[in-house]
Amino acid sequence: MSQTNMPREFISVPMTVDVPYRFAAGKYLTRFLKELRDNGRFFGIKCPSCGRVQMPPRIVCAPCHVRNEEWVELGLEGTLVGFTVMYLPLTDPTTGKPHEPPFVYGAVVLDGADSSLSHLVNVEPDVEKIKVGMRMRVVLRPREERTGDLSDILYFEPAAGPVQD
Amino acid sequence: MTEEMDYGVFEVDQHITAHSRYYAGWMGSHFYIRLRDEKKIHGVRCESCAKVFWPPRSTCGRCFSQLTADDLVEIGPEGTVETFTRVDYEEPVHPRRAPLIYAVITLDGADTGMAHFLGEVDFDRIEIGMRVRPVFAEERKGHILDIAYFKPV
Amino acid sequence: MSDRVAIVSVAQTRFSPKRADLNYAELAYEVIEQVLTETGLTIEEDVDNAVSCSHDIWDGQTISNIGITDVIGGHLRNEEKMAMDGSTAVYYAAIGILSGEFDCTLLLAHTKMSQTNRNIVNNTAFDPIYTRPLGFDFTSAAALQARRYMHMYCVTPEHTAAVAVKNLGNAMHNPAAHNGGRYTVADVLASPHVAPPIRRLEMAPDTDGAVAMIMVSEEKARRLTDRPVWVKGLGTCYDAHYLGDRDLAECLALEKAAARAYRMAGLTDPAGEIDVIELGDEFSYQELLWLEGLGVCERGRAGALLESGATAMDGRLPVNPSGGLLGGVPANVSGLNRVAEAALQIMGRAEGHQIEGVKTAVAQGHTGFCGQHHCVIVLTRD
Amino acid sequence: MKRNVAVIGGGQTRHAARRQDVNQVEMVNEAVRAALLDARMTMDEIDAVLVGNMEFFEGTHFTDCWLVDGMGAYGKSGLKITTGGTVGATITCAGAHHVASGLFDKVLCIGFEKQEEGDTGAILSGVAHPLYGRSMAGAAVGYFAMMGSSYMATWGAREEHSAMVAVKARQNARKNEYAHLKLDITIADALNSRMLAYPIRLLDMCPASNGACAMILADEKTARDRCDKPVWIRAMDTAHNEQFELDWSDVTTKRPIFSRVSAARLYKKMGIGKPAEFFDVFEIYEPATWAELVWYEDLGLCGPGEGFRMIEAGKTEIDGPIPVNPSGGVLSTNCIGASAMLRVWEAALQIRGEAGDHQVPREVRRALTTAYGGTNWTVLIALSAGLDD
Repeated sequence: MSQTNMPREFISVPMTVDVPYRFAAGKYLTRFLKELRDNGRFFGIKCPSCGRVQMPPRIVCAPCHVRNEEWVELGLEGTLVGFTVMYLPLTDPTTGKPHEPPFVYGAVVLDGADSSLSHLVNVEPDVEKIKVGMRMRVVLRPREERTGDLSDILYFEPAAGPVQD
Repeated sequence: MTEEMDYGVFEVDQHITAHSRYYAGWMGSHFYIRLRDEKKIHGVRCESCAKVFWPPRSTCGRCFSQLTADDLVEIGPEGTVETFTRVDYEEPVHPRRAPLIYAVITLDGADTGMAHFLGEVDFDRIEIGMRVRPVFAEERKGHILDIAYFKPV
Repeated sequence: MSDRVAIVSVAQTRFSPKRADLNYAELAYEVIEQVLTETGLTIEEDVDNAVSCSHDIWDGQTISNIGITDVIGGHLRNEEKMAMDGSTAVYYAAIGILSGEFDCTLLLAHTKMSQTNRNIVNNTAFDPIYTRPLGFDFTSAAALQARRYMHMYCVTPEHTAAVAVKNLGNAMHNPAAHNGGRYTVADVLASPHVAPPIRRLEMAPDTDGAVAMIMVSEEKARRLTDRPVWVKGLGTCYDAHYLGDRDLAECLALEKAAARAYRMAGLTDPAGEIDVIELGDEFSYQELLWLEGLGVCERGRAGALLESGATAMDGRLPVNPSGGLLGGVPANVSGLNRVAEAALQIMGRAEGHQIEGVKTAVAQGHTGFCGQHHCVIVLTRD
Repeated sequence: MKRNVAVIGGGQTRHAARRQDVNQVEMVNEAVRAALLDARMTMDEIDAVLVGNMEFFEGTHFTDCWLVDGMGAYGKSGLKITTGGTVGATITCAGAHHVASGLFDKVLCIGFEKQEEGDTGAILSGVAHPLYGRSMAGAAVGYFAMMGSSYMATWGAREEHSAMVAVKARQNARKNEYAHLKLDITIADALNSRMLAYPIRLLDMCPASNGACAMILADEKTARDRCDKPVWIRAMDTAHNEQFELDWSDVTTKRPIFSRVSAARLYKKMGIGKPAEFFDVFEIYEPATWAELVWYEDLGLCGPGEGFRMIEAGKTEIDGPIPVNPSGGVLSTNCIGASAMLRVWEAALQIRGEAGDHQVPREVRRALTTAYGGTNWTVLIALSAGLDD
């Protein structure tokens, strides 16, 4: 490209694309989110073929490609299976509010489930003090603050019990 | 299996909001600088197609020729209405309140049209072939709305 | 390896203005389960490819085929999303089978128009530098095309209104459609302008729904059914982007896409050889313009063809016996639905709106505003 | 495939964080012109144009319809597919299918991303399910951080090992004139870079790049007539993964993993027993350093838990026995929609012996490429210099 093609400045057009949605949770997530919001309970769904208890509940067990139908209530405690200490602010895109770093973000498998749930973990952000296999419990917001979203969970916190393998 | 219970429907309102910035490119920047600073409208001539295109572009879509800043030619400012419509509904993506009168206008000297607004005109008196000229915005910033609208000549 | 590709099963949800009870994966599974049950095929044993069709911005999810990976059988398998109209998904799935790489492809298109605002969504399809800031949407753009076309080819408001009368009437006989109704030309012309010359009854309504289809190689088709629907010809073509870049009364891309599809199918006299057409009438004028682009009449003669009754359910060349998009079919799903309806006509299973003796059917779909990309599919039976 | 398919030309832009001199149409056009020049072909000769990018990353719907002039697609057959980060490889497969079908002889494939124009943070958080996880949507970094901590805890690797990957990528990039991050860094630099999410540091992650890649695929007759060094597409395999169960971050998982399943299928199709010996070079899609080590293992280049020993021993350096990402990889250049196609194009350049300063210093006849995107999705493509290879 010859130099004469270059203009003396590059013009740009700023634009905010703002698209509104009204999402339907659907049959499976509606029950899950309403039980969480109204009763503080967690439910998984069991595959009739492989027996895997999936959370969140969903219509099909993907590896088996069969319809899930059996609801299973899960524990409010579970086991930490992975974690990180976040040093980046994590902004909740649905509210625009950031979680101030550093904080611990971890994946917990609730008792009775085969799936993990990733959320904040309320422990000191020190990798030496956190162990995969630690027992965790869910801490929920008070009923009146819950909306039917994973943000109804405030965080996980350590629970009594030996570290699991 | 657990008892079936009617949980009804659950709907949640959310937005996806993305802040973008689109670069006009080197050819488009020439166009916008001249529009902003000189109130002049340019198209680009493709020699091999013998056509003048608006908006100016650096590749001719028809023959794939590479075009340069030397191929820019001033077009208009007057032009001819090729088609038009009006919308009375409001949408957040509209730059101004309805009703909006849209038209495709082929500027004199160009072979392709510009989609833009018509203003200062009674909708019922607009017709295809009507001659129009641009009304430039007072404050121009290198944006398509540096042309406020076109009005009948 | 296969030289021919067949459609062996199709399923559609009952289309509806709003399905608040289901998310899009659940909506999709309704139809996926139907085509698998009907054919007895399984993901594990039979299906070796999946092509979906929807759009992130419609679904409200980035990489939105994540949301249907489970239900379409994409786990640890091949799945790709056609980011265009659903007709192009058929085109691409057929090419995959013709390549010898795949034997059995599950297709899906889904969209819940009710969950967002079509004008905001469609505004983002206009180039951001010259056109989008003006606030265009597909209705205002279509109105520019409608007026130009009507002006250049002497098409009257009565012609476009008669398209709506025909298709809304046909939709009454289609159990999947939700927008059918008995109207007169006067009723249509009395409905309010949305963007003149387009009136309220002349545009496709917001609709939620999904369509699934199974396409297979010739060998597999022979084992599955004695009434396969053959994909005999296919063609696509891109047109220019900007509204002013082309005379909106013309439809070069459709003419080229149709020529490609007809050449492959060996169709030399489309008007004489095609028994039924399902096309993308997002707006009533499009049925006339696209018919001309499909070459079943001369330019400017589609209005007269319609007036002659030829395109009616009992005419010599029925067009959109399903009621078309005016009858209520979601965006994006529209093209897969056109092909599905054309296939049902050939299978003899177009419940309530079957045309007798269909041997050759043509489906057309388009992407973008004013037909920026067209896809034409020719279907036949043995 | 019913017909053999070859890459007969390709090209890429110079990738960068800022490309304010071009719009998206012009940026894509640079890669298309480079590909045509490389193939000594004119746009008139192209039968179909296929394009992919991260859908809506730049906030534009039906991007293909806008880019039509730059792509040269006006009046031509074509389509746009999206499959997240894997899309550049998906488009390559789509091109191969087009040619193999017998309906098209010369197909132009394009992948691109102009990340600076869109809102990467907002659009990436949209990957999470809107009602399950979006409010908690961590950046991709959180996922790869868990992978890193799982890898270290399980196999005894240390942060130094990921730093070695970070250094290899950026040092290789310095030899690649088109790469974005050409950094003359040391292991100490990597270990001292800003912590993002333990153990992922700034230099463990890919950048946000602007750029495009284009390739021309052709049938055997055209390839032999028109191209001195056609590079043959020998096998392709795609594996997506379910929406919610993302086991790649847990190196101890017993469940089948997309990467291993896909590699096993591809090797079976080709009858390959020892991939590390069979292939002469690898171009893999590593969005984070730890993923490169896991790829070594999942591709069977070494045993489980031995990936970090490979980098420690320098086996995957440009001049090592198993060169991986001589181009600098995704850690050095990530224009997402182009990234997976760049793997294929870089592998093709290696086979042609035309990779320039980052050419592997030995004969390259066979190459394997990977892609990564979505919720653990991949596309593997095997390439060779001859049909007998």
